[in-house]
Amino acid sequence: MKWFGLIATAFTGILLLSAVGDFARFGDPHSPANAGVGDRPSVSQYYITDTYADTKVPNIVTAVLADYRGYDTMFETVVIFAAGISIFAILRSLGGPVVPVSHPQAIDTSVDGDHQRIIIGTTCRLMIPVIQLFALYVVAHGHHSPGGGFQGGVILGASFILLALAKDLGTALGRFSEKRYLTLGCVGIMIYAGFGLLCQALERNLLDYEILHRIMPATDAVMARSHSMLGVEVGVAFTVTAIMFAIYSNLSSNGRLDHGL
Amino acid sequence: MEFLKTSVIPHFNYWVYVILMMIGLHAMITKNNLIKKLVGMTIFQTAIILFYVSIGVKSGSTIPILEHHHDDHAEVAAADAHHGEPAESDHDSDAVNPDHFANPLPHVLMLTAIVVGVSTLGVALAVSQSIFKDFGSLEEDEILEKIKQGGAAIDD
Amino acid sequence: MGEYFELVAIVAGMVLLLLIAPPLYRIVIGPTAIDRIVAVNIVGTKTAVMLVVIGVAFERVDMFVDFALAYALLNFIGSLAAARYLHKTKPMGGTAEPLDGEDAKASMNP
Amino acid sequence: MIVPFDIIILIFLVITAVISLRVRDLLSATMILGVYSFLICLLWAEMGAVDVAFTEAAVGAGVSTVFMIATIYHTRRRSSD
Amino acid sequence: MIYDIVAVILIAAGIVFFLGAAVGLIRFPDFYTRMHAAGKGDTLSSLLVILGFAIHEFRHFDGSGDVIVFLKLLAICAFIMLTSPTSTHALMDAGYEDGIEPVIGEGGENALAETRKTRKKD
Repeated sequence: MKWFGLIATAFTGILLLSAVGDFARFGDPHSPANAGVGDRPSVSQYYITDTYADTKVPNIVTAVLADYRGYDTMFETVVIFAAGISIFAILRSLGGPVVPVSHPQAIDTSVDGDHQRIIIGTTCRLMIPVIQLFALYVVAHGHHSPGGGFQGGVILGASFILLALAKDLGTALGRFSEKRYLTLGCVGIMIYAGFGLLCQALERNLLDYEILHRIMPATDAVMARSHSMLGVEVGVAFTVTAIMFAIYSNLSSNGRLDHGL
Repeated sequence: MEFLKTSVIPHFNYWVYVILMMIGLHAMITKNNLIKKLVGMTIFQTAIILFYVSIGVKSGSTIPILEHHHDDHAEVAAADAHHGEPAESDHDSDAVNPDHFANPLPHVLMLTAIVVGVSTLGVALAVSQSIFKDFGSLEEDEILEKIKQGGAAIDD
Repeated sequence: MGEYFELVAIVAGMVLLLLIAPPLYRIVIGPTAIDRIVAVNIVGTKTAVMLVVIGVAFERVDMFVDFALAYALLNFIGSLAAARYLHKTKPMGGTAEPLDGEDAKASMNP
Repeated sequence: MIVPFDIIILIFLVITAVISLRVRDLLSATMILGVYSFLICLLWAEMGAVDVAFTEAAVGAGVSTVFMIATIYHTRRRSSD
Repeated sequence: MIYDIVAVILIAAGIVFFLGAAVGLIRFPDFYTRMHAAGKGDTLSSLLVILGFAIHEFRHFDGSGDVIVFLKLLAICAFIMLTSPTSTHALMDAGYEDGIEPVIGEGGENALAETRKTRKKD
């Protein structure tokens, strides 16, 4: 197996390296991927030059992610949701002994001294609200600075993971229980798909946000796209938050949701 | 030396991507431990992302976020103008030069790939926990041996 | 003045990046897992600093400061999780094997 | 793109990738993968991909290390190779 | 101009402290002393470097949009000051619980072993 692995790796590497020589120079602004072939410009040039006029969103990545390639992003979100669901199918043991999650017996008091709990608990009590506030800022400010639904969702999920690490899993599940996070994950997908279907209900294509200015007060077609992107990002953030915490809570307790890490 | 100058130096990012990919692939094939295989998979995945992001790099470009909201504040322009020439022409909404901004398309494709990657990593880790529950080991050869001895562990 | 400070940022960034090499050396030679975790913690803090430096070099600090803030907020989750792990398992003297294990020495050197 | 940063980070990246696969202690391997994630976040920041770097920062610092440590806690810390 | 000079001095001081932390991380003999060097030097040097860049941002502090950047850099300082000692504490505690022995010179007294023995009795 060792020799086979070495040979396969070397073969793949040589194949790829021989292709590397044909690439454009690293950092070339006029390579085919950046500038297109011949007189036909690449689509990324259109994104750079026309995004602001189309959507009034300075962050091109957010605009492409949530508007031009919204269909792609919708199903990426569905993939994340499916990953969370398959964690349940693989690991969650429903037939075992039922341990009440917020019962005081479930708290692990084996090795930790009180000093550990006091210092880390105090720091986390100070930090967790700040982290959650920052996550909401990242979701909402994704139009003007790096950020958006995926990043904000991961940070929001990490704040619940931090709560579970600082106290124990029961405390975190008391605030964000299994029922709640599964509901939140579904709601996120539904928000995203709802924006798409709303456009269809107004006789446009799926996820063609321009038409939504008819039902949004005080917007024109351009600002409707901008606001719809914000709504879509909120949906993504819901799903990602829920699934990150779902994966952590199942992995850290081996599917029993009693003693965390 | 000529080879170095024509082939390696202009493409050094691509060379490192191939090296990282080989490291990851080698780990995925030859490592015995399942967690080590997952570490290799993560390295492989970042190598792919490195390839994509390297394609979108333009030398002398800035990040793909336009500076339009600065135009609202005339004070900023005045504060910036006293050092260097007033290079405000590319900030104008009519004449955005595409060469001044990095290619946003690979960033978009790879941004979702990272989050999807971490959720699939979670699924893979769940599978390895489940395997450990059934077989009591994460080493590939021990698991294969236990399967050969009789598939009692698989049935229940 | 702006260009001159950009140069300062690039030089400071180079020095900071090269000074990541000593923690990396500690990561490579170990000897125990927790030594490596300490070095990881240092590299994490320095990453937040380096992001600010890169932002100054690009002259777009307002964009880069956000995820330096994210690093400052989230950096200790990893080391906290490792500390919880070491609390909850039985003492092993820093290695993956019990100290009287036969190849405890072998696990120290990769 | 800042070329000197690029070269230094790429060298460190290859070193950490090799070391994380060489150590036999899986806890160490996971933490070294954390360093790998930090370095690759820096790499993307200096290549101008700020959104990708932000995602990697949130994922690498907050989530993926914790997932792997949780798995090691429920399985075994020692690896045979 | 004066802001830039102050900023450069702060950044250089931060790099010097980080150099000290790096040397300590390599040269010290056991985990506890390495942690001692690393925890303190790392936190201080990060604070100084970020403070230097914050003061550089301070130069156009005339009510424009850069106030928020200055405040965010100060927030990074505050959070590093909060989280870095906490993680240092957690790791030090974990190392103690994990049973790592300090390196003691000849004729020295291993106080840690004594406390461990009395703890075990309790």
